[in-house]
Amino acid sequence: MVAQNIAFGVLAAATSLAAIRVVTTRNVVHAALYLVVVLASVGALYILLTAEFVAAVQILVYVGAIVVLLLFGVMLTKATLGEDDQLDNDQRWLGAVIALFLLGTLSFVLVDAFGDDKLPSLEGVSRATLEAQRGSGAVGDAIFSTFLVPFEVVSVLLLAALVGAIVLARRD
Amino acid sequence: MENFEDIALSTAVFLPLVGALLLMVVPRENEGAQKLIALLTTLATMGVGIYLLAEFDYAASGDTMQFVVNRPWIDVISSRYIVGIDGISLPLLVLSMFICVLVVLYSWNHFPSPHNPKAFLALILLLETGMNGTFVAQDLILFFVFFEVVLLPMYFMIGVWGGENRQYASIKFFLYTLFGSALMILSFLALFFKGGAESFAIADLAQSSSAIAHGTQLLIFGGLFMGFAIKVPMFPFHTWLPDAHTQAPTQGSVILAAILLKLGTYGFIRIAIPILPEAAVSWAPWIGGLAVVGIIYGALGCLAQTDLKRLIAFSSVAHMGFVMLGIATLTDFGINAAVFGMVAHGLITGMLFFLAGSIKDRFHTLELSRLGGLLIKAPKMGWILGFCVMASLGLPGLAGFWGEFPAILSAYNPAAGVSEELFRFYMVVAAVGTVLAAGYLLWMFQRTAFGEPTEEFSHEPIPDMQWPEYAAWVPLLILILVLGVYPNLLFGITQEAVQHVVSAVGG
Amino acid sequence: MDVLSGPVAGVFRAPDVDYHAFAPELVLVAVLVAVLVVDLVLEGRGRRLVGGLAGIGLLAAMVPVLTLAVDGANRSMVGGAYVVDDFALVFKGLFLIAGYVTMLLSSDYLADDDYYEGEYYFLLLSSVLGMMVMASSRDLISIFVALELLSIPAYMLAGWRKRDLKGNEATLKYYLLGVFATGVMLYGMSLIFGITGETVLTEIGSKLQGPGASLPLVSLGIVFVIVGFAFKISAVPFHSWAPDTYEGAPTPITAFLSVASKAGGFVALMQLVFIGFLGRDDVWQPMFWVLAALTMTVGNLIALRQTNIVRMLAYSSVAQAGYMLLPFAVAGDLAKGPGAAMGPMTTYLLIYAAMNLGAFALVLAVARKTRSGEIASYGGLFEYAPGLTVLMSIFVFALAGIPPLGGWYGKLVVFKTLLDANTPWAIVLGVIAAVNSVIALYYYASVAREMWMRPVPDGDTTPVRVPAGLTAALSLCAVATVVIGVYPQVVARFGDLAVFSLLP
Amino acid sequence: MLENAWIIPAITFVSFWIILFFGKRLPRGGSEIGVAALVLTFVLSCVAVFQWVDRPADTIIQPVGASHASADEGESPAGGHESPAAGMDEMEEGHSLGMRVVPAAAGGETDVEGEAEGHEVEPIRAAVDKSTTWFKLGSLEVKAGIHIDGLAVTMLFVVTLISLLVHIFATNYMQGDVRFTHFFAALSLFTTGMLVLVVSSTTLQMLFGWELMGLCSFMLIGHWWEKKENSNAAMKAFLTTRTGDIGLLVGISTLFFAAGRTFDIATINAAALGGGMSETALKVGAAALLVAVIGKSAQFPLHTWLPDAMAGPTPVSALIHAATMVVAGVYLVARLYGVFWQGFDISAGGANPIAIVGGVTVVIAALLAFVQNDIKKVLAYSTVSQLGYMVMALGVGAWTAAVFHLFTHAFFKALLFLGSGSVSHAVHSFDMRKEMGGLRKHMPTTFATFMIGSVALAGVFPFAGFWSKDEILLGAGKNGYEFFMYVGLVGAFMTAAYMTRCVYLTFFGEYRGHGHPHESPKAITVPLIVLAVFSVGAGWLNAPFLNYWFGEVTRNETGVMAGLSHHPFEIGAALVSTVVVLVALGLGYVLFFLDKLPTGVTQRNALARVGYRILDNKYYLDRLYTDWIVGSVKGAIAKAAYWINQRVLDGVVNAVGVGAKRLGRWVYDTIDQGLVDGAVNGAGTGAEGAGGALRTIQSGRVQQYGALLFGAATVFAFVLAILAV
Amino acid sequence: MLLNQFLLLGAVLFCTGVYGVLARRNAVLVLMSIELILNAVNINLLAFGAMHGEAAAVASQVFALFVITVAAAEVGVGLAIVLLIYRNRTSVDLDQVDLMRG
Repeated sequence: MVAQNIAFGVLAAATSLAAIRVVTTRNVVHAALYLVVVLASVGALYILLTAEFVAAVQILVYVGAIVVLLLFGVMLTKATLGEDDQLDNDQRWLGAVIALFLLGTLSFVLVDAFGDDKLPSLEGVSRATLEAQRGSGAVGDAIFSTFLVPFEVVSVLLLAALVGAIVLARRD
Repeated sequence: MENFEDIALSTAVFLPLVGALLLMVVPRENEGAQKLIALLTTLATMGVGIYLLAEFDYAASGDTMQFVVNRPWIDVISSRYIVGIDGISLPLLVLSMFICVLVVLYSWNHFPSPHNPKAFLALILLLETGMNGTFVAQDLILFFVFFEVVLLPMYFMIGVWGGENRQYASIKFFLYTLFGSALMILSFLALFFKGGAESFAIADLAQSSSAIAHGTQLLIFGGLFMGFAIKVPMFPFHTWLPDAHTQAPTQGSVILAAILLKLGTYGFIRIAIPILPEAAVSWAPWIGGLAVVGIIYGALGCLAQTDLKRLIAFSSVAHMGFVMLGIATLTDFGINAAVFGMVAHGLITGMLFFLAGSIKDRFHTLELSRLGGLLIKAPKMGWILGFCVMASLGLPGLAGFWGEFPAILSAYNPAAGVSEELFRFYMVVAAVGTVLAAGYLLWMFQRTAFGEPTEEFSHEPIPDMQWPEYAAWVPLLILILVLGVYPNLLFGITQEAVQHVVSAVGG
Repeated sequence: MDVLSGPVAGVFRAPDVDYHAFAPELVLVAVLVAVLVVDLVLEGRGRRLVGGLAGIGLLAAMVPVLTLAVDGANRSMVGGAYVVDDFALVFKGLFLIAGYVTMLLSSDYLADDDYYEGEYYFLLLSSVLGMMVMASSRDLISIFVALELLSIPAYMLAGWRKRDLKGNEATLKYYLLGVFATGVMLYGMSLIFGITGETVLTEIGSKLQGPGASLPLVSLGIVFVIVGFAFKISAVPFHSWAPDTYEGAPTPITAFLSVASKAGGFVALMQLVFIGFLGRDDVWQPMFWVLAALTMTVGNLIALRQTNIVRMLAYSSVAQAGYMLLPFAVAGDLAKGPGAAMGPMTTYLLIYAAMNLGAFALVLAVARKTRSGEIASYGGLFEYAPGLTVLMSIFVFALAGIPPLGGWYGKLVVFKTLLDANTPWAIVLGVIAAVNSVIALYYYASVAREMWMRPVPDGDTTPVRVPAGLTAALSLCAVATVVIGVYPQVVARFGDLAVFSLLP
Repeated sequence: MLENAWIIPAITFVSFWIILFFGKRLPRGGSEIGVAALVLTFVLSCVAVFQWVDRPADTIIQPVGASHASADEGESPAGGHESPAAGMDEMEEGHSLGMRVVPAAAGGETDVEGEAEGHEVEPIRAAVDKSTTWFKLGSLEVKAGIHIDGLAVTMLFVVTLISLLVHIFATNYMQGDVRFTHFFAALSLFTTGMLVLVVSSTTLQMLFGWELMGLCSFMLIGHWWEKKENSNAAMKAFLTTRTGDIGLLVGISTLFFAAGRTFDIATINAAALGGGMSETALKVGAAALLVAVIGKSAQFPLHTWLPDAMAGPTPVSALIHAATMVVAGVYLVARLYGVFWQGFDISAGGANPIAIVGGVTVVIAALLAFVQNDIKKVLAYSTVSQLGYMVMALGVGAWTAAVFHLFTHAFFKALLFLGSGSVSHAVHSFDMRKEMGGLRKHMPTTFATFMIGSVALAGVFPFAGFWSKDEILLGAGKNGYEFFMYVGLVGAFMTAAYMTRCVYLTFFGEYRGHGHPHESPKAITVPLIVLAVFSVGAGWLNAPFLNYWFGEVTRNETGVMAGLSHHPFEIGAALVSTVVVLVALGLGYVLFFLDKLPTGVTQRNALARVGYRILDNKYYLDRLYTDWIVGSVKGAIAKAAYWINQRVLDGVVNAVGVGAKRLGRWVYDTIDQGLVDGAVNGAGTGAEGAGGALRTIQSGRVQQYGALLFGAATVFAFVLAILAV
Repeated sequence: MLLNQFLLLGAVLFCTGVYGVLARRNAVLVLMSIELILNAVNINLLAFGAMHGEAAAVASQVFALFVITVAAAEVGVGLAIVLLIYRNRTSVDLDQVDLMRG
């Protein structure tokens, strides 16, 4: 229990700080690297939440694919690779105010709603049961039964995104 | 066709529409055919009107509609296609048909720039459908639809064939009236819901309206008032009128003055008062007050004008003030007078606008300061103008008198529950208004007809009356005189129905 | 038909699929794959073929919609997450027809300017597919995915004019704001899910009504979800993308966005609000009140100042969305229950589709000659294209709500709903709406004024050649607009049908 | 003929249309139609007169004063009139006064009560009433009909006769006029208007006739509308009288309701006299009608249109002044006398509004007549003054005298106007000072008849004016209105004086104009002679030696019910007035004939030279006259009066006109265009402005849109979350 | 572990992302910020899934997977659009993309 809490503390700190660096750093490439930290920490948090499969996908898709894609984007758009003072616009303060106000509101309602609610402890539950109940198998079953429609739809969605992105991004 | 009675009203409404569609397929170059189609259509519609006049049961009690047709239309909102006429609608319906015939006749060689007779005549026919429909509709939603149908053709008529400032005038007309009808439709809906009526039929709503709380009734009446008062137009909602009239082509002005303005007053008599009699009693002093303000105000406005057409337009504000005063008394006298006033104003002011149009055709201006000596240049037209001026200022023996005098008379003794003192004061003000009316009309007549023609026209040949003008005007002039001498022609038709309306108020 | 219930631990059982219920979507999927394949095989030689295929596909998908409608049974699948009922069918029909009209508008547009065609149709069909799915989706995940499917192809279609800077800008703005809105919506959905532990709307509905559900967190969740779709329907203040995107996007796509995509947003909102958040009118009613009032007013006021016809129509469609939101704002107070607000909204959407598509079709037709989107370029249209002028007048005045042209009935039923609610707030909203309809008239009429009353700006009065596809689209829309106006019963019926059968 | 008297106006009405449509094609421009129609109506009127005189005086009416206590026998006055047997659309004849009409045969004993009260109740001729339903207004059936009694018959006779003579006169006088035909058409219509007024049985019909005359006066005064002054005068006449018509409209409305929803004059009178009306309604009604009379009959202070109306052709002036238009007001009072009698409580004596209006008018107008140089204007002011007499007479309760004066005045005033027309026909001007003088030699017939007219107007025994004026003065004195008797005397004095001046300037002295004036042709002189005969003899009809025949014939129900008393001729009073008139004539003679007022005249004129010498010798007397009498009366008072008249009264009238225009302009500019329309346009501009302001939010920058999106979402969330707490 | 630990972290991440998309001028950085937002959503979903028992846990994971998938598609499309713009403007500065306004 304590270990989990310590892990959470470390990961949460890493996530928050890295996230803040993502939106404040003056170096585009650094931002991408901080993003990797965020995504990886979040993936680790998923494991804390017993969602190992999602954690794996997170690492694979996000860190493996999306960040790489973004880095390609950075390169292709010939962004300054070093420090760049032009990365922020002049409504920074407005953005900050909105973000802080939003954070305040969210924190308030979250605390109001859940207060000290604890996550149900899974200590006594066996690994196998957990796996059967909420493991990747269960998730897979659900996707191909209950969530069959969204799944099929997402396939079309990916195809469309692919086709469209090619048309838009290709040079002609 | 065995049972023409059943389809007579629908024919009267939709025949012009058919004519308009026919016009669409005639090639643009073939103007003769276009005119002929338009004329035949209006004549055929008028024929239906004559049939209605002949078959109408004048002795029937005022609470029954005649030639009723009741068919499903929009079930979802409990609105049905109900048409029917009584003694109040009949004269206005026939007037509308009649004026349309004359307008088409007059158009024969008077197409305003940019010409295009096809579109122009089609718009007139569309207008006729809307106007006829409004006068026969007995369902509020149907009424609303027809009430609005007239907007578009008139908008285009003013905007395309109008004078220099036509775009401003047309949009003003459009926006103003639309504002009124938006409030009006809200009130219709409120009537429906607050009273819990079974349908939008006027008869149903009249029965259910007593269930509405008095305060709410007042509010709903206020909405109806705004909707109709703008159309009338009553002071202070009148400012669209002078612009619209001044800029509209002659035919548009005639239709506007003769029929469109009547839609508002008709709405008061047909809808507002029978359905909400109690609220009408509470509102009457305000309506009456605005009416007499309108009478004086319209007259003062006329005195300030330098343009003949604008002057006539402002005179409408004053004349409709008399009509509204009559309605505000909520008595049988007053409402009879109002219906008479509506018809009379239609004939007389329509005629005045015809004249203004013909004068404009000849002199290319309506500036009073540049006119003069019409009696020398075109004596027949000049005397007809004089005749109309006299009719307009309410000379006994001509139609205008019967709209004015009984209205004044009725103001002496308004319906129960309405302040007598106040209305007697209104009566005096209205009587003063008759003098002002004489003032501005004679002044106008003096400036246009008397004296020598101004320098610029003194050597220019000005043709006198031409056949389309005779054809269009003589019937009007005769009617003005006949109705003036024997008002029973109209009172005889209206009184039963008016009695019924008044009975709702308890008078 | 008992379809699969929730996930069952252990043995996986392949779900029974009711193919009849899925038939419209399956047909579409087949067609869009076919389009892609044909385009690949023919390598751009069969442009017409591809377009024809797509159009036929849309019409073909209409067949199962009709058979389902005739069948009439409500088909509820996967635990209520996917439902085919009259509501869904009415909107599927609408999406298919709107898609078909867009197709008609597109064919000559694409051919004229040499854009990618096969991919265009493919994306368009994908988007329509997303909408079809949306109409039946009754759980959060399906709604989310359907929303993405209808949006993402639309993002890209908006930028189809690749070399055009405005086109780039259109797609960028649409995309970014769309993603922002999605983020907000997803956050909201996560909260809703967190409170109820459910994704199916009916379950959410019953849980949110229970005791202890009046948490601020619930309000926040509902607000965030609604914001996501308020973006989609371009309600003020989430409308800001719409004018810019509409202006920069290819005009057929603009028509599609303003009609089909907006309808998709409304469909989702109706499902969420009237099933999922049914008991929480304390939250959404005030929100919709403000949204509706703002949307109408701001849309109309800014539209007054537009000089570009497409931009003006964009603001006009913002304002129209405001009228459509009105029933939401009073739904909780209706005597017959909140569901009674759906009929008017559906009715309005159907009418709006006809007249707005018509207006954009006309813009396309005129732009073929004038090559301009400025309202001033419509000057004197009546002189050389009287037929188009009459049609455009029909469309703009229908949008303005002048009887006997379609739009009036939509406004009427919406007003009727307001008065039915019979609360002071409803009346105030009614008055705001009434005033707005007058303001709106001004800019609609100014288009008519330009066409009828102004001279031709460049003096060029050669007639406008209108290709067959466009003619078909125009006639379709015009006939629908007029017929609906004269005999509103035709759409009123659909409005009545489109009410969830499972409403309490 | 009595029952069918409606034919008389109908004939002239038809004649109007015939002349209007076919007149130009007829050989004599339609004048023959007009004259023929008038001959016919005149003959019919004469028949009516004979039939009326022949009608047995067999109806006994009880004076109200006698039966006041028993007046409330139950029925309302209206109910009494509308007998249930009344055929809906058929002509019906009936004695209209319902309950108070008691046939002599059956009611022999009813006059016992009356005699007990000291009133003589003599049988009178029953009025002929016929009516038909005109139209139905709601629940009310409005009748149109004729009410023929002595008053109406008298007027029929006067109107048709004068009109006939005017027509004949005009055939010559107007020859060669551009609008000869129009002129005759208008004359016909004008006559129609007056005849309608005369025969009508309801106030509504009277309004018709009344307004019809207004219209015709407009057309005729503005006959030569090419000149702006003429059309201005026409407008002024129409508008001023129409201002008075406010009163008529209000009065008719008031009486309509007060008498129980009826326009019927007999019923209204009966109701007024029988106490069937509220006192307030009566007072308001009477006051309102008085306003109408002031306008129409050119009473002070609305008299200023009448002199301007001289812009019309002279025959029209004759018609307007003698038999139509202006006397319509007097006729109205006489017709609705019950209302005035009760409303102003005339029987009480002292003073009342009608008498005051009449009295003031008598004096003011007479003063003004002094300073006119236009012969027609002298006559016009004289008419105003004489109308004042009549109104005053009605005000003091001398009903018969008023009607009688109306009767006699018609002849001599028509005579004078036609005479002036004859003169102007000769000299082509109306300016007495510049273009006339000494015409008695050139135009003997005109001179002779004009002289007769003048003395008749001045009230010299035994000419017509003497008798009627005498009756008025007598009535005023006897009915408790002594003050007005003196007013009348003053008026008589001045009348005689200004007429002397007028006659002198026109016919005496030397001719000052151009050309050679000569006597007018027969068509002009014959009417003059006919009128002269009447001017001499008409007054005898109510003289003691004919047993007050006129009074007996014209007596009607209203008069009897009101209990009007008739005062027999008194030689003393007659002497007083005669002396006054003679003094005035003498003074006038001295002033105008002997003084060399028009300088230069004295040098050429022998008579004037003699007078001059005499006056020269009596220098102080001369000074007295010139400085005091002339200086004060003519110079100061009359001038002041004239100044006031032109500047104040006429100024007010004109200022009202100008002011109304200015007000109109101001209202239009400021309120209509500025405020009302401004508000409308302002709303438009405001909307556009708001639209413009809102556009700035649409900055084009995607991240600002994003800020809006997130910001709005947050605000919504915050507010609604707070609400849920 | 408290539920709110995760939720508040999610909230922080979400707000950081919001700040990022509003304040960053470079389009690619905006896309990165969007990922922060979507990750916040996923944290929420999985935390709630852990809260509500097994059915919800599965649903939450499925939901999160779909979000990740869609996020990938979105980033792909987003980058295509950014490239498109870059090609026409040689800049990915969002402040400059303001041809259309008002």
